[in-house]
Amino acid sequence: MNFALDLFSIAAIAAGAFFFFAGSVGLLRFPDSLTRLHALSKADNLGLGLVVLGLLPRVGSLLDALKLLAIWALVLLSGAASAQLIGRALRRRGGDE
Amino acid sequence: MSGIESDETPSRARAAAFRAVLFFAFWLAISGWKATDLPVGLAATAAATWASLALMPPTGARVRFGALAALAAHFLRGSVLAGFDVARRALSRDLDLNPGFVTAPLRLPPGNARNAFCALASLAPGSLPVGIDGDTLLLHCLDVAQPVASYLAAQETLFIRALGDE
Amino acid sequence: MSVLQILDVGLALLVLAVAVWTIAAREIFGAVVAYVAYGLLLAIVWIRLFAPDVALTEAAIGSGVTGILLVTSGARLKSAGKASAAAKPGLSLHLSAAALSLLAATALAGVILALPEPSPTLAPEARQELAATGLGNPVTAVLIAWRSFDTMLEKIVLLLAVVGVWSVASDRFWGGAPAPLGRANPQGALLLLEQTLVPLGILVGVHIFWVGANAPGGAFQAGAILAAMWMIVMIARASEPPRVNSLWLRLALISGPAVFIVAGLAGIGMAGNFFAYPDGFAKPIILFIEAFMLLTIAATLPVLVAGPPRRSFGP
Amino acid sequence: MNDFLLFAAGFILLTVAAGLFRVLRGPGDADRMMAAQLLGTGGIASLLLIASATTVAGVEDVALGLALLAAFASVAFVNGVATDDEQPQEAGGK
Repeated sequence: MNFALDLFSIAAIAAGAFFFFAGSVGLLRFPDSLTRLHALSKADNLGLGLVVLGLLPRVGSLLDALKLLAIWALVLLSGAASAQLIGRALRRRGGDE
Repeated sequence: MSGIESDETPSRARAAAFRAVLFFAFWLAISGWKATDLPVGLAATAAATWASLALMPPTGARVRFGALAALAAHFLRGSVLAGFDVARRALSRDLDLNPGFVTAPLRLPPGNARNAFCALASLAPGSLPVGIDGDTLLLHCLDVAQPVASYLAAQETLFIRALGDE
Repeated sequence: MSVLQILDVGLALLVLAVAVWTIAAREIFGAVVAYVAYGLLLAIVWIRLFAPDVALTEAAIGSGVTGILLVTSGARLKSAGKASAAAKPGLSLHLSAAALSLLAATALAGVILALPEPSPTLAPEARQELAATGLGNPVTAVLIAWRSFDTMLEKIVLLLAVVGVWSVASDRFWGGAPAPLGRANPQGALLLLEQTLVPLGILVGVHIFWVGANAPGGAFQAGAILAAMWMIVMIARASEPPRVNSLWLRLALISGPAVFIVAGLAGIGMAGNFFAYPDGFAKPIILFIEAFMLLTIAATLPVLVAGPPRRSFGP
Repeated sequence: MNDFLLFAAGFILLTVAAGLFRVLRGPGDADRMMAAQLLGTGGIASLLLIASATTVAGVEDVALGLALLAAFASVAFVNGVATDDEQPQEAGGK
């Protein structure tokens, strides 16, 4: 059982790390600011979500698990809001560069 | 601090109770359960509920939990797809980008519900809301050929079903 | 080398790189953002140094108040910079700045190299006496029980900073309110953030304050979080910066140090010494003082960010 | 297991750092703003991983504080930019 849970943690955290990696590659390769904003807001939030998912089996209690989920939810909210704020500022300046 | 008692209506009281339960659950999540902490937790919940009612007066919209679960499932699936979408494009040899702007009509009237929907939409695959003109949402897309507008229309239907008409 | 050591070295190199970037960046905004990023990284470093209290302060101050203060100043400097760019510093100024920096760096290096080995510490004594305060967090005990004078004077420094900011107001605006923090017609995403984040921030702030007695946390960190929440409300224009002659504001600003001083004086009568707490009552008194410190910090930081009064009374 | 968690934390920090220096270069201020957002998310992830591998009390609260204030730099940025070149909010479409 423990072994299965560890395996689950490893899989989820590795997947999360992969999305952070992909998001950074997107930041490095995407041609303009708005497309880079996509890379930042989509990939990293999913990456953090998977890392949190992977850490869930390792916490002591249900409330500790909820705390991790609350942290993820706050990051999602902040990420969604900042992506819109930055995206709008970019568009106001006439877009790409 | 004033004003809550004076215009007490059933819907306002219900909204206050509903939010208080949510905030207390959040308190338990971040602070854990300890009997000695209960008074502090309740006081913090009261302060948070007061702030919430002051900043976002209740509109009488009702939450339908079944539809909310459907919305959450749709949203989570969309977020995962969005992550895969970005990852695939970033790691593909030729980037596979066809960026541009797309407009989508909004059915939700201006207000809190629309703002919340736009936040959900910013985590949808391939599209990012960058502005609103009247009742039209302006989206930036990684690939303008993707069916972004129909995806968002489906999400908006779920959203309206979950949070009720206002 | 273990994975942890590699991580630590990597983290240190990253912090150094961002620090160098902050100094070397040509654009104001690049430097400001790098500095905010530097603060975030430092929070992780403090966790690795087993100092979660400091990490919490760095997280709360660095990404909240300092972020807003620096980003706003950066934007203002940028618009002002076009006018002042003509006045380039001469060679002598460059040389003297370099000489002064070198002197400061040498002095710091000298002090660090001259530290006694092992370094003197009171930590074991502090931990031993912790039970007497009824607290579980030695950092809070040090701040409020054993170095209470320092902590009180820090709050007075904050108060002096407010006086300093207010004193640059022009006479005709005295007693009025600072300019609004946010622009008119806040956009939807900002409103959503304000409506959902602020109640949750209040819960987080109270939690951090309350756990501060026994675990990492405390009035300063919690005050910074509540201050950030008040600022976001003002940026979203749900409330405006208060007038500087508002009685409530002034009471909130002085309540922390005032309660602290009164408690200190009461200590003379009840426990025989200034800032002594009577046996068995230390914890409730400390929490009482901390609650008012929380209020003072939560009020002071936004007032500092809002700046001097720029609008007169109005009708 | 702990080594894996630390390795993942280091890997995330490394990739985030690569992206960080990309967006810090600009060219626009909005790009630089993304740097704070990027490090916020990646920093929280590595913090939680480190916390799970080494036992330090209160790390979750640090992550909670960072998550709560993650959008603050963006808010200040949009706001600060707006106070300079006071443009009307809905300045037409593209």
